[in-house]
Amino acid sequence: MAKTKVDKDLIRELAALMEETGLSEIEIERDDDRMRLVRATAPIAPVIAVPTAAPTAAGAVAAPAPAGDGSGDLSAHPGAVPSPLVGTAYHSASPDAAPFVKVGDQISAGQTLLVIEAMKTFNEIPAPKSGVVTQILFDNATPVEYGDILMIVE
Amino acid sequence: MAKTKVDKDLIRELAALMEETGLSEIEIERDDDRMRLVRATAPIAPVIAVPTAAPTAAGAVAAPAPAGDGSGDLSAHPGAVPSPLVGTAYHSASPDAAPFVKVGDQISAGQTLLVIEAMKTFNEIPAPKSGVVTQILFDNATPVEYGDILMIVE
Amino acid sequence: MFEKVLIANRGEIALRLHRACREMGIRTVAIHSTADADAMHVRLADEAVCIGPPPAIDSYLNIPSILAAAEITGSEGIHPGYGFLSENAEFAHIVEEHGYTFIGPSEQHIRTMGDKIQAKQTVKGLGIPVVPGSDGEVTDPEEAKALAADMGYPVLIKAASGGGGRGMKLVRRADEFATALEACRTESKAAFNDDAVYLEKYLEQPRHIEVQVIGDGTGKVVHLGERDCSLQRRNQKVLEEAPSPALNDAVRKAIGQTVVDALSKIKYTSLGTVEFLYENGEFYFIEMNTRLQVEHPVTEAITGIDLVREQIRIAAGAPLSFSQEDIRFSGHAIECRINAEHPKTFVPSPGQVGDFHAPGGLGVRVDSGLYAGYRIPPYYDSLIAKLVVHGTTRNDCLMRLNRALGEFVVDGIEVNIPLHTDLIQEQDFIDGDYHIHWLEQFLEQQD
Amino acid sequence: MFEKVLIANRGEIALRLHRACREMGIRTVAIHSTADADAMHVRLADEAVCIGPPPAIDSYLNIPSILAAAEITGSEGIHPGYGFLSENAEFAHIVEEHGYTFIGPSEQHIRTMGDKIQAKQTVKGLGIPVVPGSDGEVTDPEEAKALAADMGYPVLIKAASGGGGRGMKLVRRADEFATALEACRTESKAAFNDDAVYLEKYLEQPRHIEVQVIGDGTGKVVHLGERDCSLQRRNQKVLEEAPSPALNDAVRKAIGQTVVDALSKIKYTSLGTVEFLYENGEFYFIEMNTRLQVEHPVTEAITGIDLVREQIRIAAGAPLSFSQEDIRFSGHAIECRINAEHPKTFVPSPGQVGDFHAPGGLGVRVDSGLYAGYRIPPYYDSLIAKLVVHGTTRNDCLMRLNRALGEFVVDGIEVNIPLHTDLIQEQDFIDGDYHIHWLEQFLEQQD
Repeated sequence: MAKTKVDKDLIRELAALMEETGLSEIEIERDDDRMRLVRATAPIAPVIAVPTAAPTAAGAVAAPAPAGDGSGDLSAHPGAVPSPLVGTAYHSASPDAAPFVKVGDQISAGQTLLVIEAMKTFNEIPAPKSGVVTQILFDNATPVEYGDILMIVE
Repeated sequence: MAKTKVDKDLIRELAALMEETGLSEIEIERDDDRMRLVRATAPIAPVIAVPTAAPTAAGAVAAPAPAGDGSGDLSAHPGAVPSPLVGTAYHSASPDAAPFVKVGDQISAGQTLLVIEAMKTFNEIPAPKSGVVTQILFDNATPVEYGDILMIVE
Repeated sequence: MFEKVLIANRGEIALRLHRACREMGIRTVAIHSTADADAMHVRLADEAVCIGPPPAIDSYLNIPSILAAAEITGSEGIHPGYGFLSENAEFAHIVEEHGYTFIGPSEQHIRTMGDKIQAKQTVKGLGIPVVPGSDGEVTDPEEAKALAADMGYPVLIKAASGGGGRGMKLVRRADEFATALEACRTESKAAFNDDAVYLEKYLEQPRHIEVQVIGDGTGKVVHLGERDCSLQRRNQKVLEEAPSPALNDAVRKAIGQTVVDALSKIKYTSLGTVEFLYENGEFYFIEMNTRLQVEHPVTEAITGIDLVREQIRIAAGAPLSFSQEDIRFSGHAIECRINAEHPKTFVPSPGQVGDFHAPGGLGVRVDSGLYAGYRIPPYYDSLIAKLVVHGTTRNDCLMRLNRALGEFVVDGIEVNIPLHTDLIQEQDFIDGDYHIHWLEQFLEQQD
Repeated sequence: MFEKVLIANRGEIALRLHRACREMGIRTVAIHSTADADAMHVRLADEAVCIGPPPAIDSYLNIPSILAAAEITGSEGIHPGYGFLSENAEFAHIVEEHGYTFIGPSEQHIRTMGDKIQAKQTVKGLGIPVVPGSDGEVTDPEEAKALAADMGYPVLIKAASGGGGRGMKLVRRADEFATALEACRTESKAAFNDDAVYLEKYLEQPRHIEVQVIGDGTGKVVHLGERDCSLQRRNQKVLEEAPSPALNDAVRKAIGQTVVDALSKIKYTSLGTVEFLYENGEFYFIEMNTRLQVEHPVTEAITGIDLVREQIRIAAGAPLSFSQEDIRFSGHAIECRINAEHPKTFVPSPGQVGDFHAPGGLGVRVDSGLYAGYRIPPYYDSLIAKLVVHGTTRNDCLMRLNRALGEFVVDGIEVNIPLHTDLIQEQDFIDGDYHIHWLEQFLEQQD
């Protein structure tokens, strides 16, 4: 678009028109010309008013341990294995036993990845798919909440 | 983009249509022409949270009478004469007397424009400047609040 | 006293429980579904545990998950609130069996009162009045007349095998029995292949009046007066008040004493409510709720007693901190249930709250987990706030309630505040002259 | 009763007055400066009149404008609230002269109590204890010793012409008079060219305790107990409680009776507060406030009486609706004044409020004209909310207050909520062991 061809009066007119009509964007395309005008949708603060003074101890207790900080970001990970229940998660069937899986293990769908104890019952958590365990996101014998990401299988 | 080719009436019509229908975006493409209009995702509640359930009788009583509705818009008018006090405004010094001024009168600064009665005292309101009375915005013997626009002198 | 209590509920009652605990120096554990991660009680609790997905069956009704949450947080007591697992005897049993304290009545009392037939038999045996009826089948019009004369007209003839309103006949005078009894038996035979019918007293326009009690398990039981909850829509209470405009002091004292005597015999523990229908000066037992109730704040308002605090104290093994003589009723209180629903159509209205501004000032209490910007999840019930107003007299209370409703702002969703505003302007309501069908009749007239 | 009342004030107290009127069926007229057009009480009032620009002298203190507003709205009563014109006898006079009812004490009582010297003489004559002192000049050490023995040590020698803390000497023992009296006379002569000195009892760590009274002008006066307002900063009350942790029932009754007897003699009308310093079991009159006070809600909480309602009733000519025997004190109440100011530096913080969320639940009252998005104007005082908490015992009240402060959200501006949170964790405060200098000493230690 040749500089000389920019019609500043047109821009002014359109801007006035946007003001008048309350429009926030105008885009006009003709032949090889294209013009797009945007008017800032004002500094409207978000409606969501969170009670920020509220004590934020909430959720502190059952955060998954080591890589726990990253679990929030990992929840959308395609290989994420979320906890299907609340309880205490274990790497192995008993203190003396070997862990069910280690990082780097090739596993198959349905294979037990860990156990979660709730109400004196040990619940075996199976692999949702086959793949390689790339991350283990909880410490042995620590509490997990529903939805916490326990492992990544890729 | 040739100036003459932008159809501003069309933009106005479409904007009105968007307002009416609540649409936030319209894009029209025809032959080689393309036009796109965006209206800010609108009914974003303003941050100012007004207690809307509050009875809104407030302010009803002392609204200036005839052209009262316009007084809000006129407050920024360079010729606006705001009420310097709360009370009852009169066009003339007594019921039988002629009004101090009429629309169209040429007046000089300091000339009495009206009286406002408060606590049995009649306060003469002088013209802030010379000019022509173009609007009288209160009915005779009606209450006015502080700041109500009483007249326009241009 | 407990060090830490797990609150096995959500919404305004979870917040109510949290507040009581916080004021007692007890640490709180909020459990919540993924839909309630942003809830006020979750934000305020000392600890929070996500126990499942939005459906209540997978979260707030999921006993193993709740116990697992108690386990990983080291909670000592579990408060079930109302609804959900609060009247689930099995839950109370499991909680206790796992070494936690169930903050509520004994498993046995929950179980007994949870079975309608067993409850009626039990309380009748304890001396609480129930709806009179024939003990069994009635075949002879003369026998029916004799029974009806005892219980008073009108009387309902009901098919023993009936249900859903079928196989019933209303009898208003003795001379109607001759034909009515036979007709009902015939219909019943045709409809249910069983001609057995029985009699029950029929209440035409009863009030719903319930007596609040609390016991500490030693046989000491105190009543805290009644609540009138007659304003109902589809069996859901809409507005409750205490005291009832229909009772005088003598009647209040008498029914209170009857209930106290009965529940003392079984050494009732914790809070409980005995619900009655009340008509022509007589009380008829409906059911007993073995839990804290939604409308408990009206009782708190007129007695000055923190019911939840007392309930927690008792669960921790403390004796009742007051006797019947200590109870003073002061003034009048009304609770409006504020629901996220259209005030005319009653269609639920979940979604994001815009502005939220609760009324304040003297005599006004608001229990609500709402805040500006909070998103009300669509999975649970529509109760979002309780407005409780106290005044020296019923009239003062009504004037104050009207003022407070006018100040209440909940934007972005539909709420039933206009319904309450309309209700309290109705002459019948102002006169205290209403019964359990009144609200539905009022609503029909509105259309 | 009044049909319409003009509320000659702003902020939380204007809202408080509006609420009382609304609950009595009285129409309200809000007056406001241009700066307060968006204020809550203006929005809620039945009518609103803008009476002037932001400076109080041109609006809330502008008597002609306020009367003009009363005139154009046809108001019958004018309530002055506190501050502004509430203790201006001339205003009361003009209001009455123009045919409106001044909702407050008589012009004469306002005038008398507004003059410190006249007030002290008056109440002393009525039997209220004042700070003891010599009646006039003292020159002889032996005379001084005799006087001091009567009033009790320590004693202050004060220059008759002195001021600003100069020309004063503290005497703790009789044997100090010999030199102290002469020294003070000499200094006084040098500083003020006047060697006259007098004696006054010196209070070292007194509490500020005030007695709330109400009279209906017939000579019937009732006291509603005391408030302890010792927590002050620069003579501004910060937190008030009732009852005072320092008084027992016998003392409360005695000082209450003394005040009632005194004010009955002058047939005191409306609300009033007699302020005392209290030390070692003795009360010493400071001043009498002839108006509703900021901290009146703590008295409402423990008595269940709506003071503003009663004040309006009396102004309308009704007799007191209760007698001294009817007054029951129940539980404990604390009010925290929430100010728009930095909690450490006390720099005022006007501006736009972001989120606003008031605490709720049992025993919590919030009086505030704030709402999310409201812009606090910079022209007036910084009090933006009063949090009033009631509990069965002082300890329950403190626990509840702590809970409520933790729920209180006021964003966008600085507020002194953290100061209150800190204060109520202090052992001295928890023990009720504080006096009028305690808060400033506490604040100094914080730095």
